[in-house]
Amino acid sequence: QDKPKVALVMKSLANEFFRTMEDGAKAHQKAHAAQYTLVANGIKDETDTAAQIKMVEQMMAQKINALVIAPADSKALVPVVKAAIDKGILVVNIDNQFDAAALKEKGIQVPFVGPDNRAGAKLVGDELAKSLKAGDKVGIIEGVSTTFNAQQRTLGYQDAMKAAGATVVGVQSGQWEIDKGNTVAAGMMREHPDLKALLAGNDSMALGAVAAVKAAGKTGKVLVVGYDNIGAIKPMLADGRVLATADQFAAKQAVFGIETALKALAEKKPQSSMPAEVKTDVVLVTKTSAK
Amino acid sequence: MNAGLAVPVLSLSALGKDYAAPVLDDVSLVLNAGEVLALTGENGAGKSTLSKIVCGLVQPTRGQMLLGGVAFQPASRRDAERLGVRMVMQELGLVTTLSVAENLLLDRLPNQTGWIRRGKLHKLAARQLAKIGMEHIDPATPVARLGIGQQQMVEIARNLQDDTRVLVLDEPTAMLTPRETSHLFEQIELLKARGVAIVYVSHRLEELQRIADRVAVLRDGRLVDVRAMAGVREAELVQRMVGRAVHEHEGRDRRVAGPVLLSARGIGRAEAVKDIDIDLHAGEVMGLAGLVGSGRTELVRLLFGADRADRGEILLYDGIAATQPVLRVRKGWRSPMQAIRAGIGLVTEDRKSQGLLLTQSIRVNATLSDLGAISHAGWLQRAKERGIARRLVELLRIRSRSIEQPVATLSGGNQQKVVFARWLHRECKVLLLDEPTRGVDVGARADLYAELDRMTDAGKALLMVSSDLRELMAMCDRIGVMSAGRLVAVFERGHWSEQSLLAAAFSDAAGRTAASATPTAGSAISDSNPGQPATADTP
Amino acid sequence: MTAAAATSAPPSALKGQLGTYVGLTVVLVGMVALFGTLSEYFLTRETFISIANEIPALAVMAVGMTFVLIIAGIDLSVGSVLALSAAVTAAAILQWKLSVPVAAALGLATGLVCGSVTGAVSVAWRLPSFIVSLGMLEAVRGGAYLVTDSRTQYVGDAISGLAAPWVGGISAAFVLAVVLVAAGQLVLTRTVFGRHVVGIGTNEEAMRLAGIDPRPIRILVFAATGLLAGLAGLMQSARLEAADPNAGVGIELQVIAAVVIGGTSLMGGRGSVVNTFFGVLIIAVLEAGLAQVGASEPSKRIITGAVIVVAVIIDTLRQRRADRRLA
Amino acid sequence: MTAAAATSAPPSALKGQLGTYVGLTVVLVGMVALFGTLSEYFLTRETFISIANEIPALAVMAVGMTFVLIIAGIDLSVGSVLALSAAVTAAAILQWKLSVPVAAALGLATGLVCGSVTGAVSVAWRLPSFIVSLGMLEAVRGGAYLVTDSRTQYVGDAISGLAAPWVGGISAAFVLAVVLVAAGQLVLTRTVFGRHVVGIGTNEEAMRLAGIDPRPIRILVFAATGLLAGLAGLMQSARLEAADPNAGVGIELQVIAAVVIGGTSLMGGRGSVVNTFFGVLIIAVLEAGLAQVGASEPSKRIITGAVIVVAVIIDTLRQRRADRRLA
Ligand SMILES: Nc1ncnc2c1ncn2[C@@H]1O[C@H](COP(=O)(O)OP(=O)(O)OP(=O)(O)O)[C@@H](O)[C@H]1O
Ligand SMILES: Nc1ncnc2c1ncn2[C@@H]1O[C@H](COP(=O)(O)OP(=O)(O)OP(=O)(O)O)[C@@H](O)[C@H]1O
Ligand SMILES: [Mg+2]
Ligand SMILES: [Mg+2]
Repeated sequence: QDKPKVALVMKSLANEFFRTMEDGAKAHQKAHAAQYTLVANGIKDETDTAAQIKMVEQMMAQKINALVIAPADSKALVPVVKAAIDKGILVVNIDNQFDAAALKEKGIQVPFVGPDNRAGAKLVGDELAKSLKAGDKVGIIEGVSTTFNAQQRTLGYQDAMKAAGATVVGVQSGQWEIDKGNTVAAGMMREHPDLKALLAGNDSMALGAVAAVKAAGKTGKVLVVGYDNIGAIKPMLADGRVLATADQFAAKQAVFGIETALKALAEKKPQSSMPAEVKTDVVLVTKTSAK
Repeated sequence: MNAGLAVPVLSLSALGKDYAAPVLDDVSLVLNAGEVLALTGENGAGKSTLSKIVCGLVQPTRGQMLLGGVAFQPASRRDAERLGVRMVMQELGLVTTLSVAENLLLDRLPNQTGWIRRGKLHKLAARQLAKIGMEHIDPATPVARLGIGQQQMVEIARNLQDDTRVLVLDEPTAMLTPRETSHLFEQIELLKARGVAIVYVSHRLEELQRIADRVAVLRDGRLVDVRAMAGVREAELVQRMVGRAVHEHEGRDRRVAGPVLLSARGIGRAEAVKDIDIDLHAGEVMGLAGLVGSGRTELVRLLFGADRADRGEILLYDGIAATQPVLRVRKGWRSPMQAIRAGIGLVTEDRKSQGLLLTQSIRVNATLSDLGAISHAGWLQRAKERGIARRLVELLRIRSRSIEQPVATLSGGNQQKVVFARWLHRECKVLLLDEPTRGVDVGARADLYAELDRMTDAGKALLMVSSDLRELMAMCDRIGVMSAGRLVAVFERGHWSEQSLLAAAFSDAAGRTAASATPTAGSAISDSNPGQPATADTP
Repeated sequence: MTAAAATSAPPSALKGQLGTYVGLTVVLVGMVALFGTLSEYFLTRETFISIANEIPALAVMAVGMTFVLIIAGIDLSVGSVLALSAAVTAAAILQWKLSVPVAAALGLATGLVCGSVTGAVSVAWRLPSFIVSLGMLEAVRGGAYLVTDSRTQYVGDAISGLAAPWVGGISAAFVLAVVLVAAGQLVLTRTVFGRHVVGIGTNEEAMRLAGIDPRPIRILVFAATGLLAGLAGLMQSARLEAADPNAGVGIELQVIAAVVIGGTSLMGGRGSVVNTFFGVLIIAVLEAGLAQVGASEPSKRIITGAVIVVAVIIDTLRQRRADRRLA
Repeated sequence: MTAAAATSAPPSALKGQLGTYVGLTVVLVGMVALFGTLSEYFLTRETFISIANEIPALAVMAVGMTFVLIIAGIDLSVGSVLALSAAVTAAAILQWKLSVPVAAALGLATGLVCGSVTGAVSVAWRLPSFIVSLGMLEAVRGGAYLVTDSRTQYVGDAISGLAAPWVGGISAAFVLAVVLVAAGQLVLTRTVFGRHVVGIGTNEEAMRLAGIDPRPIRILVFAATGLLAGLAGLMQSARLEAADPNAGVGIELQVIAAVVIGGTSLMGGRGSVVNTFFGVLIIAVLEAGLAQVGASEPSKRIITGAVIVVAVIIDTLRQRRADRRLA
């Protein structure tokens, strides 16, 4: 019998997080080349749900045995995933959890392997809170507001700030981008000259915020935190321009998903009897914890 | 004439139009059923403006109009057409991507609930085309495939409608040769007989004699004369129009031709130009006659490199000892740039789409072909540029508010002068002129001819395409005649007559043998010795 | 002069017209063959059915865009309109509890209104449609965020009918798209309206002088394009069973690329809806093929860019050769 | 015929030329006043300095795009070129260990090459620049992913010099942008090259028959635009101290919007670099103002869309009134 064929469908591969995820998966496949073959794909634009659906359909045409997917949208991908399951493909959900109600309506069950973004953001927020006093003003730079992860991270930040008694003076979208993040950060600092911290939904926007803080001559006065622990953030952590970020172990995310799928394939388990949820780690990264 | 008692079809009283300055003032005129009123005057006198007012394209600033005794204030061309007032405009307004048939019936395409009935469309169009002797054109041909002369005919055909009461023709024959002109005149006679009132604008005074009942002369926007045509002498008209005497060129001697400057051997492109040999000599003007679509424009475009030839060669001589060519280009020039560098210039027939930057000023347009002369290290020398532009405007009497006026707002004849001015600004050894006097008035034409004389005196070679045989006969030392893409005859000055030129022009490919059998006095039939770079027909 | 060939050839010139498809067919067949060798499963029924079911939204928008480009306009707002129409449909079903047909009609009406606004504003103030539709791109996207509260609205299979497989796995949406392509081509070449559209794109002034008011025609073209973008929104939400506020971001460039690959000029006056459909197919096959092969993101981008340009080059060269033969 | 007024009026017409800025100035002042009332901190030195330091990248790309639109072309690839140039500079510093000036030169050269390719391909096969630059948009973005390995490259303050505050908090980049705007305007109105550019955009065939080869000029315009996009890439990475492979996604529409708001026609033949700069200011003030007052995402979109259209309407109406006075 042929080796099983696993498809990994991610969000934008132009995003460092998913690139790392892809690299991890490819390395894993190389190490286990005898056990399975891998087709990895990502969409061009992180929010282009329709493109991701097309990708899943093309994977079905490729007669894959298992699908590991980081859905661009937690609801809109459900119908196509149902179609895949109906064809006998095992589906594992990573990174961004499918909407429970939508899954239920379709009468399917998809195991989720991934981190809890809200909890991760809360970790980062709590770390920041140590440097804040009650009543301090902070701003949140959100990713693309319509995405689940962006919303979860914002919620996590808000949880932490509420607990610390800090005032969130604004939530604005930096579209996950360094330049947009920069513009928004600059605007918030102008409007609130006494702003104490900026909480960015990802590290790219945190980089933009750092540049804005520098341009405003407030380095050290306005604290910045990010999320994802990308390579470019490391020197910033080291010199304190970024206080903290979160690491979701991108490289392992897909691997966990693939292993879950391979295991079920090996055991010939049907979709319905796969585990419901496997939460993966999110850890706080600070100057001290970063190597 | 015969309008005696009846109410005039159209009467204008005290019409006026201002742009930045008044261009038309206090024009009062009546137009009777079944008459042709010639409207003439210098370039920029206001003829087109007046015509456009009548047809609803321009709103007058002052004055009234009555159509059949009723107040007439068309707000648009459509308004006027609904009341039977139509116009053939000076500038072509066809939709080049649509077919001839679709253009002819653009605003009333035969249809059934929106779906075009092609059969009927083509039948109606064919009937319309037949009226002006264009039955050989397939109504399904896209207009872009037609030469500009044929386009003009389509434009005319479009306006030959049964319900017309007033028809304004604004220089309809500027691009037409005698054959097409006579078709048009037949139609005009028919319309006249039906009682249509016709306004006929033209700079070709001999036509006016043939077709008009009365003549009106505009000068600087004012009506200076209206009289019966019968018995009016041309010189008188010119005097009224221009306000000065214009001297005739007709009976001149042949210029002394110098050595050959440019010759083409077996030059050709597809079916449009078929293996033509031609020599242009320093100090003389060669003419090119032929019917619309005979390939004259195509030929000069090849000589200029505007199109690429697919066979033959072009030879360029230094103009001193015409034995060895200094340049020999197979299959013609690669581009106009190459030709211009070699000292060749072209005044195009289609000023609007190939000659002018319409939205730009006279200054920009006039100096375009030689910016090197008005720049230093890439920077424009504005004072120098303005000086040159002003000089050219004066020299050619281009009627304008200032050199900054956009050429789009100049009158047709003045636009033509701007195109010509460009090649006065840039020195060239060989100048190709394609319908250079299209729409240019008598006075200005004389100025232009004087410039051409100055050029030949300076040893330049000129090739002039014109649909106006009189003009060719007045200006040229030799006249070549083209028919169906071939140069069928070349006549020396003194050996031609209107009849012989026309006869050659009508001899198409089939009748070519006849033409070459009787080359009247034409010395060299072009393809008699192909491929030989000698000066076969030096005088 | 192929313009004329493509847009106004009489039925008798059918052979010549088929000729205009050769260039694009070559590109298409070449791509299919290439992917066929690269992936063992590419040349299967599943692949073709899935491609067929993926293209309707792109195809119907491209039909409208063809008309827009022919009148020398451009409509950058189609992606946003798609999203807003889908959002309105979803809101009508989920929040206002309307029946599916009524909700769908509301979605289509939304598209129609958006398109009409673009057209009317650009006609009323004589503004370039580029800038008006760019403004609409932003504003309508904002509207889609408002209506959905920036969250994907899950509708469920109430509206999935349009995308459901029909005879032989083909969806109703695909059939509808093909019908609209055919209808578009007929309207363009055989109706008074179509001829006026071509005329306005070639020489608006001449049309006005001939007594044809270009303004209602312009508005109508934009309105129809809006309506078709609305339809694309329905088609997409039928597939997603959800309305995504970010649906169709950036799709305007894809739509325009399809139309231009199909030989329609951005300068107006020439174009063919059938050729546009070829452009849509080329884009869809490319996307599907690259996904099946699992190309890396950078190579996907580079290949896509190259194919777009090469397709147009091949088509242009073929057209020029044909022109030369004619001349 | 403001074309003539804006592009080629002699110095004597300076008053008329100032007049052409009135419409845009009104929009700009109106916006500043509005944001001033909405936010107590908007009318401060900090705001203006930070806006001044945010615009150089947009401004220099807009200078190039003005020329591109005047020759009736379009360049959609500027955003990708920006990213690739920044990526190459970063790679040169970080991986190839080159000195900063050499790395910067390499980045600029990258932009120049990209622009030249766009120009040369569209000239060689006579393709619409829309489609060629769309292909480049994809392919060059792919290149940026390759060079950066799809990861944001942190460069550090080695390259921050260009963006560092100078006299009065203004950066060298801003000064450079203003100088380039002025130079662009002079080149457009006072040089042979500028005359050729305007002529080609007005009537290319007439230019060819007047002996001016449009091809090298077209290529040069695209090459210069590429170079300027490369410079924008340097400016952006100097400001952010990092090279982001996704930098400048979608910025082409913003650049074109700035140019069109400045009254340059998409149909070619008319335009003014100085007016483009007004367009850039309007867009920058709008973005900064909306961020400062903390508008919600949907309202940001809706307001941005509306402002773009209204700015063009106001400017157009003013121009028409001026034209009527002239006529
Ligand atoms: N739109 C306009 N704006 C300003 N001036 C104009 C405009 N249209 C025409 N003119 C001016 O009006 C005058 C009359 O022009 P008109 O076209 O009526 O002349 P014409 O007698 O037809 O000349 P021609 O014999 O050259 O065709 C010219 O000086 C022309 O420059
Ligand atoms: N693009 C084209 N495709 C096909 N035939 C053409 C094309 N252009 C011109 N022709 C044909 O070539 C022939 C020569 O046209 P050309 O314009 O050179 O003639 P001409 O003697 O200058 O007459 P005109 O007065 O029309 O300018 C005509 O029959 C014309 O219809
Ligand atoms: Mg006139
Ligand atoms: Mg001719």
